[in-house]
This record gives sequence, structure tokens and C-alpha cells, in this order.
Amino acid sequence: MPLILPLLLAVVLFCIGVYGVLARRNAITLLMSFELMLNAVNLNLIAFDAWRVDGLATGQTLAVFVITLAAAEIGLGLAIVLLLFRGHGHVDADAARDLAEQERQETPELQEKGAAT
Amino acid sequence: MTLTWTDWQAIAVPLVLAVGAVAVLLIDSFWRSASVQLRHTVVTLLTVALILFGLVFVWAQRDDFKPAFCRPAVEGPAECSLVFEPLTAGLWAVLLIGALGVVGLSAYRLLSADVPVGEYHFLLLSALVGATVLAGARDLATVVIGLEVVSLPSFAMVALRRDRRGSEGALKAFLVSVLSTAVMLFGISYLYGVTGSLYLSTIANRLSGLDPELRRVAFAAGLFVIVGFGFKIAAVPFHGWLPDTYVGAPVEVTAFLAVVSKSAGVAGLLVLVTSGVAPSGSELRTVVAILAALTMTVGNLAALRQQEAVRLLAWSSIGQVGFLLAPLAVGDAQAVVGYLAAYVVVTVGAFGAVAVVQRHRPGGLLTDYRGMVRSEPGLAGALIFFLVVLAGLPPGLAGLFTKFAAFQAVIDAHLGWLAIVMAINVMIGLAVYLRWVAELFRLPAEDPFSVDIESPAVAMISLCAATAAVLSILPSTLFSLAI
Amino acid sequence: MIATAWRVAGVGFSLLVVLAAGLLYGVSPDQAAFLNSSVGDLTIGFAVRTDDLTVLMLAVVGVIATCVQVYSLGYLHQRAASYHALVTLFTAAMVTVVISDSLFFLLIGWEVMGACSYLLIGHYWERRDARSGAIKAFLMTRLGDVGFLFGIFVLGLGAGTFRISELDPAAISPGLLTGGTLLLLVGVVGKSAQVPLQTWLPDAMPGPSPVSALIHAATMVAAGVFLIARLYDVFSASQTTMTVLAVVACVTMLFAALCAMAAVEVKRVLAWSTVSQLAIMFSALSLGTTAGRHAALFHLVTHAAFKGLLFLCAGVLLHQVGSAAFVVLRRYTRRGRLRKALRVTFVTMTIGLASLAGVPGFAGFFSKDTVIEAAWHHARDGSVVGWIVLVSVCLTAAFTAFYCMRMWLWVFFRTPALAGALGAFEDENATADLDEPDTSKLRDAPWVMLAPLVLLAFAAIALGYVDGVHLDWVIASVSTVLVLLGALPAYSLWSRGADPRPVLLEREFGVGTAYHVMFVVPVQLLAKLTVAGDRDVIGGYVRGAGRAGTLASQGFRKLQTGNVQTYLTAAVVGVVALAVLAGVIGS
Amino acid sequence: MTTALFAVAGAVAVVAAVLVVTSRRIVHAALWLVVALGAVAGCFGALHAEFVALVQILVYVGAIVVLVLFALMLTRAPTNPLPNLTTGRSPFAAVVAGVLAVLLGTGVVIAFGNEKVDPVPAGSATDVGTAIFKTWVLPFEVLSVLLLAALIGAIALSQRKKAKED
Amino acid sequence: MSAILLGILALPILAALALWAIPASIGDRLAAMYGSVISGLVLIGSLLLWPRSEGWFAYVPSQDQLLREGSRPLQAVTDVPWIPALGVRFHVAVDSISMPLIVLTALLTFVCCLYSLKITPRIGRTRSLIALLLVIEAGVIGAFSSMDLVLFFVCFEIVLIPMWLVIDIWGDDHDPVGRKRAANTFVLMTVLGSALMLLGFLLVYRQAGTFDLVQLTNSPVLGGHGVPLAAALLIAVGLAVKVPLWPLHIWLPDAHAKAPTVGSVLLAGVLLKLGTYGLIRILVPVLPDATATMAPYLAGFATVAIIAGSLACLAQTDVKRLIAYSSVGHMGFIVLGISTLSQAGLHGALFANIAHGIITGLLFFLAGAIKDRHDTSDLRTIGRALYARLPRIGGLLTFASLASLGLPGLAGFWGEMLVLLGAYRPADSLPRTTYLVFMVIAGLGTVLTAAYFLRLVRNLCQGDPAENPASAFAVDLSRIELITWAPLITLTVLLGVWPGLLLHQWGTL
Repeated sequence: MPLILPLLLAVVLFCIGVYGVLARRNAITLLMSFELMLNAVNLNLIAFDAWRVDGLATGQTLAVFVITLAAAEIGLGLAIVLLLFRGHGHVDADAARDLAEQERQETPELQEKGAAT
Repeated sequence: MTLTWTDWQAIAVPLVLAVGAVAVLLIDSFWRSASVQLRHTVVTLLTVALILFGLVFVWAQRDDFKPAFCRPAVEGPAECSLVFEPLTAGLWAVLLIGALGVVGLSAYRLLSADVPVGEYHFLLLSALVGATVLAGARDLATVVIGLEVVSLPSFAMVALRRDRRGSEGALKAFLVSVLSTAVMLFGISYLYGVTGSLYLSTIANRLSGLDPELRRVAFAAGLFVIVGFGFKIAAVPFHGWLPDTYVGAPVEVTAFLAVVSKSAGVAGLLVLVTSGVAPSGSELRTVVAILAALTMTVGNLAALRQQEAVRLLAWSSIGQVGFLLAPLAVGDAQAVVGYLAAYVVVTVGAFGAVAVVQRHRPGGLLTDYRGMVRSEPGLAGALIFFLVVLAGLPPGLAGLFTKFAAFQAVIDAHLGWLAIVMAINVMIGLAVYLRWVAELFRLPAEDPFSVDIESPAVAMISLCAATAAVLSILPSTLFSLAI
Repeated sequence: MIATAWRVAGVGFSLLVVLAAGLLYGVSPDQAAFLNSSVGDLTIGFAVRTDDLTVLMLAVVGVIATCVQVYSLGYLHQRAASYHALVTLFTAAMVTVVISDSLFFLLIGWEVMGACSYLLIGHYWERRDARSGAIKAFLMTRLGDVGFLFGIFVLGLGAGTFRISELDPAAISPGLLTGGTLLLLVGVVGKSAQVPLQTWLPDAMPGPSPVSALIHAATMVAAGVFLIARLYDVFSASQTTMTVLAVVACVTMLFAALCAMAAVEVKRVLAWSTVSQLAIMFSALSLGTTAGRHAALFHLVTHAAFKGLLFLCAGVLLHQVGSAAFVVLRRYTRRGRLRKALRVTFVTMTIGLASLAGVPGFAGFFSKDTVIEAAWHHARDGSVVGWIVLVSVCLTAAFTAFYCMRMWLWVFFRTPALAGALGAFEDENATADLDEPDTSKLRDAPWVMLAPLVLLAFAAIALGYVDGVHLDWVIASVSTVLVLLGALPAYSLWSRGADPRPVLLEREFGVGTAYHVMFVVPVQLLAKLTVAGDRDVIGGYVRGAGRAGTLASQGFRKLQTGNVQTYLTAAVVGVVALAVLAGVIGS
Repeated sequence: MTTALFAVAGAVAVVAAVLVVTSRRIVHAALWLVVALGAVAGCFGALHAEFVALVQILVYVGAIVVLVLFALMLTRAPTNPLPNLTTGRSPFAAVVAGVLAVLLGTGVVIAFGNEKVDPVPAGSATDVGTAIFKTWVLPFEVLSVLLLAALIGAIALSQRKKAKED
Repeated sequence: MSAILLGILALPILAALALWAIPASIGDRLAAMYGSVISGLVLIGSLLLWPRSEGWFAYVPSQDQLLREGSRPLQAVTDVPWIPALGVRFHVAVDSISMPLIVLTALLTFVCCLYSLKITPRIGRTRSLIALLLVIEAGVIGAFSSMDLVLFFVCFEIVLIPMWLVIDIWGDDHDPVGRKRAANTFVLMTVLGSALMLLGFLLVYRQAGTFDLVQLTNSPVLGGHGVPLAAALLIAVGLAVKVPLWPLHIWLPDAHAKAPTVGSVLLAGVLLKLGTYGLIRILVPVLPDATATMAPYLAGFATVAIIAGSLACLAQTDVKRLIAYSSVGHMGFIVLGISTLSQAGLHGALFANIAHGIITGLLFFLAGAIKDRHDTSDLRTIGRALYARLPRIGGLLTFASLASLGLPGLAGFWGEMLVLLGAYRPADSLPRTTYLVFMVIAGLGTVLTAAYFLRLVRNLCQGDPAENPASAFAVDLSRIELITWAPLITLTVLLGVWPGLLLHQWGTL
């Protein structure tokens, strides 16, 4: 099997994941897109592991770690999303803009004039 | 594999912190009979004790060189997952001091902020475990997992108040972080593919002898890894989450993000750069240099017109990261650690002062600080000192000399253009901080800020100020952290 | 109280100068240096000397200064303290110039004189013409002084010393010598108001008359003549410089004499005559001979006497009548009062004018003859310069006689043809001429003012004989004829009641206006331009940088939309861009 | 044989992944994710990484996707198609992703175009377990801290705010 | 000796800290008294440091001369390692170049504190003002006595924030926006300049491996191109901002015009000197070849500064701005002198440094006095005929103007004269014709200088008193003004008639 096959698949999956992250609104679908990206990583690792037969199974080990990592991430991520839902009533990542800087009137320096004199 | 005594020694600090974290959690959960107040005090003291142990340990072992979790390599020296060496000691000291500061900050405000005390300290200690591991890590698996251990608990901490702002801030940080992890892992997978190893030393050895085609992939992989850290430390253009998250989080958590989390990111990047993934003369260093220039310029410029204290600190911390990246781009560990140490101390102090004011004036505007020189001379004096250190002007010699070291590193590496950008940014940065200082000195329009400051806060801020003052008088301490 | 102290100090100091001159008379020449400091291989310091020239000048300065100080006791009552202090300082500065053996020490006196003259000319600072005259005087002399300073550099470095007595023309290369002396000449021209830096002197007339007397007779303008006499070895070693000096002097003497012929104010006539007489001294110096130097110094001394006298007389007119303009004086003269009321003034002024005009028997006649004689001797030796000087001085003698006669007659004598004289000095409002001035209160001045007049009048006659009378009868008769040739037209015009003043002369050849257009206006424009440039160009960059920072700041704030996916997009785009960028840099 | 198996699984994975990020029904997206992840597990198997493939199915399909579905229900995601599930930036996002894919793809093809994989069975649980506990002890231990922290964090976040503690 | 030097460095800082520790309720008068005592002590200390024997050498030509008995080049040496990791030492000492400047600093600070006894800015808060003045004093003295590039840089920076505060808080109380902008422009431009200067220092370090000025002076960084030139350029730009040299002078007029009187005095009298001192102390000896390469351009800018400063003065309507612009011209002379690299030029620059500090300090005091009395510094609003209204102040203004325009016999002359002399005969390696042109232009600049000062006197002091009636509250010269200005006036005359007092100190540069 040509090595390029799994590698290209990984690239495609990764970029689909990137597209999903950038284009989707729902926070949960964002998390799903991340899973796609992590799977691309795993695919790479497994493919390289199979390519380099060093008997240490380094790639496979790391792949297992990544899967665990993904689990931890998605657990915490879903907790945060649910919290967001509790607060905002939606899980739209695009619409959560409370923390953007509010336009404020420039505090005029002249205010102090009264104080200074 | 059997763990040797050296291995235990090398991971003693993270191990103790991890065990302590669980202990803290258990105490808080199962000692329901005690009052919140008491539990808070006990938990805080325990955390402080753990961190102090770490500091003492680091101090005692500061000159040692202890490779741990090693295995004999196919070629070359043994491959190790974690190395305790003077650089590690310096980074750990910085991280632990920063954490200590954050714990101190948390000691006087947490109760009113509706944050579960036990969980908070547990998460803080967990993150600290990750940070310490990251700073000593010498293989990519440990690096990436350590980084995650720093990140995930801190996002939980951001949202720990469980309100609207906190959850939004946490979500933003989380999404960016996950993306960065994915990007970084993708890069790591290629690095693995190209070199066939996850150990940094081996990777460094093999990178030098690659084919041109593979080298291109290796470059892209290295870029992805650096970008992953770039998200963590909020280098421009990966900085977008930072101001929002800083504003959304409780001030203590913001301080934690700005101090521990950021230091951990810098530490990880430093480990990567110095241990050979981006050797001297590689394009990756150019990338880091470009990131440095972009980061400091954008951070400082954006901070220029901010009107909220925390947001200003957020942007200025981006600017500071730019300055950190500059010596990092040339692999000068000493300058980086020194800078980091000074930055950590004064940032904790500045957030401490902000926390005091914000508690009584939740708006957090710069104008709230008007006239504080008269009404709260001590607090204002300390805050001015911290800001001046951040700006890098006398009397803040600690900041001045760390900037100086950064300049020196860059100049010695013949990066003239970066030095010029840095010089311009010194000016912009000064403009940023002076706006705040000017507000402190201005005569207030109406009632100036004046309260009875809680004694933990007084102690905390005085401690930071004293440390910064000592570092200003004896800047050589800063640079002896990592030799 | 303070004023009295300064009055006493002033008179005392001038007497001290006279005393010093007396004590130093006959003492063998000597020098002394003090307060030296070395700058590299050069020595910057002070030095004094005494020799005949010093004694002579000290005597002249002392006497004139004493006269002026005493005269001022009666003349001036307003702001007397500062006035007397400044006059004293002025005198001291001139004494410094005279006794100095160090070029820098000399320069101190030289420029302090300029500053004092500025302050004294501006004594009546309420008056616009005094203010502008003072500034003009200072700036024009300062301009010359820049050249003077450069001349000091050239000569001093050329000779390796700044001591006058050590300046050896043989040790300086000819090029440097010429350059240095020419540059010194610029300073001299400025100080002595020679062409082309002549305009300040007539405009300095709003100052108090005693000050004018001091400036014109003994100090400021005479310093130029003194300097060349002092450095005569050096100057005469450069033929070019001497020729330039001759040309400048000849042009100046004729120019100034012509201007004097058309001036309508006593002090202005006298001012131009000073310029002209100084030019005569310079022309004598430019001959480059010992006789020339002697003649120049002789003329300097006699000129000090009669010009001091004349200005003090003019001061009396100003003090008693209130103006020295012909048109005002004529009102009194027509009533026949002036001559009778101011009898002493009239007599002394007549002596002064006679001396100035070169009427035989008066001091001016002898000194002028010496100059002509020196020129003649030089010309006879085949020198073109000698011929030029000779002709110019002769012409000037005639012109001088003309304007002296003219002034004398118009100021003191009723015109035979009264009707014709109407409108001679008024351009409009001729009838105002007939206004009845209150002549009853016209008195001669108090004795403190008259005493110096008498003394100086005596000197204006007697000084001619001090040097011993040795006349070349041919030259004497020629010059007498020249005086007559000059005086007669003046008389005839006066007797016809006419005073034709060519526009060109009346405007003094338009030099003042031309300078204004050529220098003052461009400088003012440039000044405005500089300020605008600072504000709009250099300041613009700074403000622009500030504004750019603010704009960038606002821009980054705008980018911070709060939308996490924007951040993510930016980040991914950043990754791609970085990859491309690093690829470009790396390859 | 393995190549064919891999090709089929890969094709399924790509199609499913595209549907995950384009589906207008959010629950469908989650289900397509199951398909995609399963297909990737198949790919792993084709590369003789059986243990990883099993873990993939267990953890991902079994745990994560279920978690996601629960979350979808908790956030009351409608099962009907949503018009605005993607943002207005999606074309731009597609372009960015496309450029990235082209860049990466070219690089990968140039670098590894001629390499062959000859999968040998080395992916058993024994192999991986040995590697983990012989070589990768430290990351494994740190990973346990991560899981614990994430767990506690998730619990802490999910707790309702106590109105007034004690 | 070194104890005295350390004492006058530490005393003002400690005293300032102590002053801040005292509650703000301490009276203004008491604070000023305290400041006067402290700065008086510093002045005494600095006078004790003044050389008592001959044989001082600013720069040691060779090592053996250093060892020769009786000719110690530096006095009061303290040399201890400070930050070994960066190669920074705490090396302070004084020599005859720095000594007069230190005394000048101590004197001006003392005079300013004394002045504050009676006359303070309307904002009040005298306690802090005095403390800041003391900090500035310590910083400046530190810069003048540091023999380590980095220490110099640090001291250079110490004064920035205090000065910024002085302008920002105590500045012109009619124009809060303007004074804020002026203060910010000042501090930002200076910081940018000093950061660039630091880059230059680091380049020097990269080449020479040391920051120590004595070592660098004895074995300078040679070569007139490449890295040494870049270093020299950066250092020169950084210092030129401080000097300030045209076209980097734009912060100066605003800063001076808006600063309070004591601020202006210190800014003009002392702070500007840091720039020229740095040029003489660092640029010329450490990077001789590169400086020679650059010198003609530096001289060109200096000449432009002389002319532009004078021309700008001619069109000013604000007396403080005018004096500020006059500083641009005068500092241009100093830079011209330095860039001749000749004995005479350097002596002239050093002398002009001192003279400018004294005279411009006096001028700013006078301008402040006039401004306090009329509540504006606009010439048109003040009106004319000051001679009639405030005869003594008017007279002193005329005196100071004459001194400033370089009248021989007053302090301003010698510096400019020596500078022109230096330009007439620059160092051998420099193009002489170019310098002759500069000399002539600079000479014309002195005429322009005279022109604008005379214009000032004419528009301010002279005039018809009837048209400009006296202000009701205008009081002529008060006692405190007389006392504080007397030393400056005395020195102006003394240095004018006895330039050797300073010149002989410097020996061979």
C-alpha cells in the first residue's frame, strides 16, 4: 500500500475538520469537527508507525494517548457548552459576543479641567 | 520499566503537587462540618505549603542535572522523557512563584465570587502539575499532554463562577485551545513521520540529516507545533481569544492565565526551541521572530486606547509575550527565564491591585483609578511600580534589565530588524502604561477610590512589590535562574 | 540715590582714564598676560599692553568720556542710573579695546561696546525709532563682528597666537594674511559704519546726544580706526586688503558726504559727516605708510574733539529747543532767537563746524591737510591708491565744507529771502512754519553742559597745533580753495532761500530700503516658513505617528469582534500566511 | 487487499466527514460522525493497528458520540434541518481549508510520494501496552492527571450554583 | 572621595523616598525647605568633589599614563560588578568632564528647591514636586558619573518618568490637554531615542565585549563602516533626541512651554546636557572612526538646527517657546562643536554646555516670573514696556538675552567662539571645506540669534508704557527671586570674564 494514501486521507480529513471549525455555528458541531481533525492526526500516526517498522509502536501509543486526550477534551468541552447553554440559552459559538469590547465614549481629558482648577 | 531514585527525584515536585491536588479536593469535599471560611483557609494553606515545598525542592536541587524516564537510544545518548536541569529549575521556580502569587490573590476574593474553593485549588494544582511537567518534558508526547494538563483545568477555572461571562470566556479559550492542540498534534505526527521519534534530542539529531523534501515537511510540522504554542501564549495572530477570556474570567483566574498558563506555554516553546527542534539558523526561528514582532506591535498598539484595566492588561500581556518571543527566537534561555520571572512577579502584583479595585468598582475602567495617589498612596505606589516594571523604565529596573537582556540576545543574534521593532515597541508600551499611571496621578472628578484593603491583599501586593524591588536592585538574581 | 552713585562713578571713572593716560605717558611699551588657559595647542586668555597708541587713545577716550559724563549730569534726568552705568561700561569697553594685547580680550571690549551702544541708543525705549535704531545698530555691527571673529581665527591660527604683539605678518602665509585681514576689515566696516554697513549710524540718532557724541567721537566707531592702526603691520603687509580698504573708504567718504548734504536734521548731518570723516581716516590708513597712519590718528584725535563738540551742541539744541530738526529750529531762527538765546552754543558750534569743514586755522584743517599730504606723497610715488585717495579726499573736503556751511547758515541765520525759504524743509503744511513758537523761555544750557562745550571748542582749535605746525603751503592753499568751493554754493543757495535736495540723496541712495527688502523681509518669511515647517512637517510626522497609533489601536479593537470563529479564522489564515512567508524567507 | 480495504474505508470516512460538516440536521451530523469514526477505525485495522482500532470504536463511537448526543439533547437541538447552521463565512472557510489542503497535500506527495507501507502485525494490545508501560510511563501518568482534572472540572462546571452554601 | 560621590547619588533618592513616606499634610513650605537642605547638601558634596590639584585627565591616552603616579584619571571611583550575566558593572567615577556638569546639576536643583520655598506652581502638591526634583537630580548626577554604558543608560532613563510627571501634573494649568500631550511627546520620543541608543550600546558590546567606558576609551572600537558605524548611528540618534538636534527637536518647545518654571529650568539646564555629554563621553572616544565618518552629517544637522532654531524664534509669540527654540539653536552649536572632533570644538561644546545651562536656566526663571505675573506667556497678551512695569525683571531679561546671544564677556560667548574655532580647524580626518561652510552659516546664525533676542526685548521690555498700563498685582523682583537668581547671574559674568576657570580643567580631550 502506498504511504501516500493514508497521508492524503489524513490531510483531507484534517481540512474538512478545519472547514467545520470555521464554518459551523453550533458549538457541539465544532467539537465534532475537532474530532475529525484529531482522527486525521491518528491516521497519520498509525500510517507512519506502519511505515517505520521500529518495533516500538510509538505511533500507536501516541494515537491511544490522543484518543484519551480527545475524550478528556470533549468531556470538559461539553460541560462548558452546557454551561453556556444555561447562561445564554443557545449553543451558538458565533453569537456569544458578550465579552467583545463595548463601544464607549472616549473619556474626555477635559473633565479634569474642573478638578484641576 | 523500573523507576529509579533519580526518576522519583526528578518528578517529585509534579508528583507532590498532583497528590496534594487530590488531597485538597478530598478535604474540601468530605470535611463538610467545617465552615466555608475555615475550609478556604485550610485549603489555601495546604496549597501554599505544597507550592512552597516545590520551591524549596527546586532551590535545593537547582544545580543538579537529572535525566528521568530514560531509555537507551538506538543511536546517540539516552532518550529521556523528562530532564531536571538548571533551566528546568528556573522555569519551575517561575511557575511556582506565579502560582503562589495566584493562590495569594485568591485568598481574599474567592468567597464572594461564588467559586467552589476545593475544585478551584484542585484545578489550579493540576494545571501546575502540567506546567511543571511541560517545563521539564523532553519528548513530544509529554509535551503535548503536559500542555493539555495546563490548559483544560484553566478553562474549567475560567468558567468556575458558572455565569454567563465566565462560560463564554471559557468556551472561546477552549475552542481555540482545542484547535491549537489539533494543529500541534498534526504537526507532531509529521515530525514523527519524518524523524521516527518523539524524543526531542533524537528529533534534533535526525533533522539535520534530512532530504530536502522531507525537510520541507519537517518545517511545516515544526511550524504547526510552534503555532500550537502560539495559540497557548496568544501570539498574534492567534491571540483573539485572550482579551475576551481575560475579561470574562474572575480576576484571579485571569491572573492565573496571564501568569502560570502563559509561562507554561513559553516554557514549552523554550524547551522546543532550545532542545533542537528549531536549531539556530532554521527558518522556524525566523517564524518565531516574525511572531514576536507581530505580537508585540499588535499587542501594544491595541492596548493603546483601552479603557478597561483588565483589557489593557490583557493586550499589554500580549505585547509582553512579544518581548518574550524575541529572545526565544534566538534561543537565549537565560533572557527568557529572566524576563518571565520579572513579568510573573509584577503581573501578579498588578492583577492583585486590579482585584482590589475591581471588587469595589466592578466597572473596571481606568478612570476608576483617578486620584488614587492621594486617596490610596500605598496601593497606587505599588501599582505604579508594577506598571513601570512592565514598561521597563526606572525605577522598574527589573523590567528594564530583562528587556535589556532581550535586546542583547537579539542583537547578538544579528537580528537588527527585530531589535528596531522592539525599540519602537518600548515606546508604544510606555505610552500604554503611562496612560494608566497618569490616571492614578490625576485629580479625580468626584470621589476617588478609597477602601479598607483586606490584609491578605496588602500582604500579597507588598510581597510582590518587595520582590520586584529586590529584583530591581539586584537584577542579577533574575539571570541566575537559568544558567 | 543709586543714580547719584552711578553719576559719581561715571565721572570718576572717566577721570581715572585720563589719569591713567597721564601716568602711562612716556612709560616704555610693555605687555602683561593673565587668566590664560590652553585649549589644545592654543592659548586662550587675556593680555594688556601699553604704548604710545594706547596712551593717545586713552587720553582721547578719557577726555571725551569725562566731557560726556559731566555734560550728561545736566542733560539727562530720566533713568539716569542705568544711563550712567552704561556709559561707564561703554567707556570701560573702549578702554579694554585700547589696552588689550589679546585679540579675544579686544573682542570682548569690541562687542560689549556694541551691546552698550544698543542699550544706550534704545535709552528712550518709548520711541519707535529708538527701538528700531538700536536693533539695527546692534545687528549690523554684530554681522561685522562675525567676520571679525573669523578674522581672529584666521590670523590667530595662522600665526599660532592670539597675542597682538606676537602677530608677525611674516609668519603668516600670504593667503591667510589677506583672508584674515579682509575678515577683520568686515568687522571694522561694521563697527565704523563704512559702506556697505553704513546705515545703522544715522539711524542711531534717536539715542541721547551725549551718547552720540561718545559713539562718534571716541569709542565705538573710532575703534575701527584704532584697530587698523593697532594691527598696522599686519594690515599693511597685505596689499589686497589695503586696496579694498582704500576703495571702501573712498566710496564711503563720498557717499556719506553726499548724504550729509541732503539731511535735514542736525544730528543726521553730523552722523553722516562722521561716516565720511572716518572714511578719510581709513583712506589715510589704506596708504600703508607711516605718514598715512600718523595722519589717520591725527585726524582721529581732532575729529574726536570737534565731533564730540558738535554732538554736544546738538544735544543742547535738543535739550533746550526740543528738537534738532531743521524745520523746528528754523522757527526759532526766523524769530532770530536761536543765536541770541544760545550764545555759547552758537559760538562753540561754529568752532566745531569750522573745524569739521577744514577752515584754516582750526584743528580739522591741519589734520585733513596731513591726510592729503600723505596721500600726495604716496601718489607721487606712483601709487594708484594714493591718487584715488587724494582725489576722493579733496572732493570730500569740498562736500564737507558745503554741508557744514549749509547747516550753519540754515540753523542759525535768518534767510535773506524769507519767502523763498518757506517750504524749504516742509513737504506739506507749509503754513505750520509760521506758527509762533514760544521763544521767551529759550535759555542757554546750564553750566555743566556748557563747560564741556567750551573745553572741547578749545581743543577743536588747539589740537591742530599740538603736533607742531608743518604745512605744505601748496596743499594748504589747495584745500583752502576746496573749502571755499564747497562753502560758496551753500551760501548762495541759502541766500536764495533754496535748499534743493535730490531725491536720491534724500533717500540716501535707497540703501536702507534695499537692505530691508533684501534681508529683513526674506528672513521674516523664512522664519514663518520654519515655524510652519516645524508645525506641519516635522510636527506632522510626530502627530501622524501618534494618530497612526491611535488608528491602528482602534482598528485592532474593531477586529476584536467577540466572535470566536473570527479568531479561529484569523489564526488559520495566519498559519497559512506564516508558512508561505517563512517559505519565502527561507528559500 | 489491505489497500482495497483501506481505500473503501477511507472513501467512506471522507464522505461521512463531509456530511458531518455540511449536514443541516445537527443530529444527523452526529450520526455521520459515528460513520466517519468507524470508517477511520477500519483504516486503522487495514494498517494492522488493531488495538488502536478497537480503542477507537470503544472510546469514540461508544463513549464520545454518545456523550455528544446527550449534549445535543440537553441543549434541545432540534432534529429538523436548520437553515443557519453554517455561518456566512463558510465560503471563505472552504477556501482556507482548500488552500491548506492543497499546500499540505503537495508537500506530502512530494515528500512521501514513493514510499510504500508494508504493514506487519505489530498493533496488538501487548505491543502497545508494553510500549506504554516501558517507555511512555510519564505521559501516561500525566494523562491520568488530565483525565481526572477534566472530569472534576466537568463536574464542577455542571453543578448548579448553590444559592448559599451553608 | 568615592564615599562623597556615592553619597550625593544616594542622598537625593533616599530623601525623596523619605519625603513620600511623610504624609501629604506636611506643608509646602516645609517640603521645599527639606528639599533645599538636601539639595544644598548635595551641592556641598559636589563642590567637595571638585578637583583640588592639577593633573586631571579626562581621557587617558595610554595605559602607562594611567599607571603613572599622581595623574589618576578618575576620581571617586567605585567599581563593583552588578549584573555579571549581562556584563554590567556599577562603575561610577568623576573626572573633569563630568564634574562641572555635576556641580551645575546640583546648583540648579538647589536653586529650584529654594525657589519653591516661595513660588510654586498653582497646582500645589509641592511635596511630590520636590521629591521628583530630587529624583531627577540623582538620575542626572548618576548619568554624569557613570562609567558603564548600561549604568549611563539606566540613569538616562531614571529622569524620564519624574520629568514626565512634572510636566503632566504641574504644567500649564490653562491647558491640561496641551501639557499632557507635551509630556507624552517628550517621554515617548526620548524613550524611543534611548532604546535606539541602547541598541547601539549592545552593538558596541558585541564588538568590544565590555560596557566599561574606561576600557572602551582606552581601546576603542575601530572601523568606520559596518557595525561600528551602525552603532554610532544608533547612539547618535538616541542622544540627538535628547539634545535635541534638528529635526528631532519637536518635543522640546512644547515640553518647555508647558512645563512649570522649575521643570523648564531643569529640563533646559540639565536634562538636555545628558545628550551632549553622552556624545562627548561615549560617541567620540568609543567609536572614533565611525564618529569621524558620521561627523560631517552631524555637523550639517547641527548647522541646520542653529539656523532653524533661530528662525523659528523670530516668529514665536510665546516667550517660553521662544526660549525653548533658542535652546535648539544653542544645542546645535554644541553638537557642531562636538562634530568637529577637534580640541577647540570639544572644549567649546563642554563650555557651552555649562554656559547654556546657567543662562537658559536664568532665562526660564525670568520667563516663569513674567508668566506668573501675567498668567500667560503670550507676548501679545503680556504687552510691552516691561521696563516701565517691572524694571528689574526687564533689565535682567535683557541681561540674560545678551548673555544668551553670545556677547563676549558673558558666559555664552566662549563656548560658541570655541565651537566656531573648532569648525574653522576641524580634526584632520574631516573635510575642512565643508566645515568652513558650516562655520560661516553658524556665524550668521549668531546674528539671527541676536536678532530674535533683540526682538524679544523690543516686544517685551521696550515700548510705550502709556499703551500698556501696569498690571495691578505686578510686583518687581522679589527677594527669593533675587536670591535664587544671583548665583546664576554671578556665574554668567564670572565665566564670561574668566573662562579659564573651566577651560583649564579639561586639558587635552
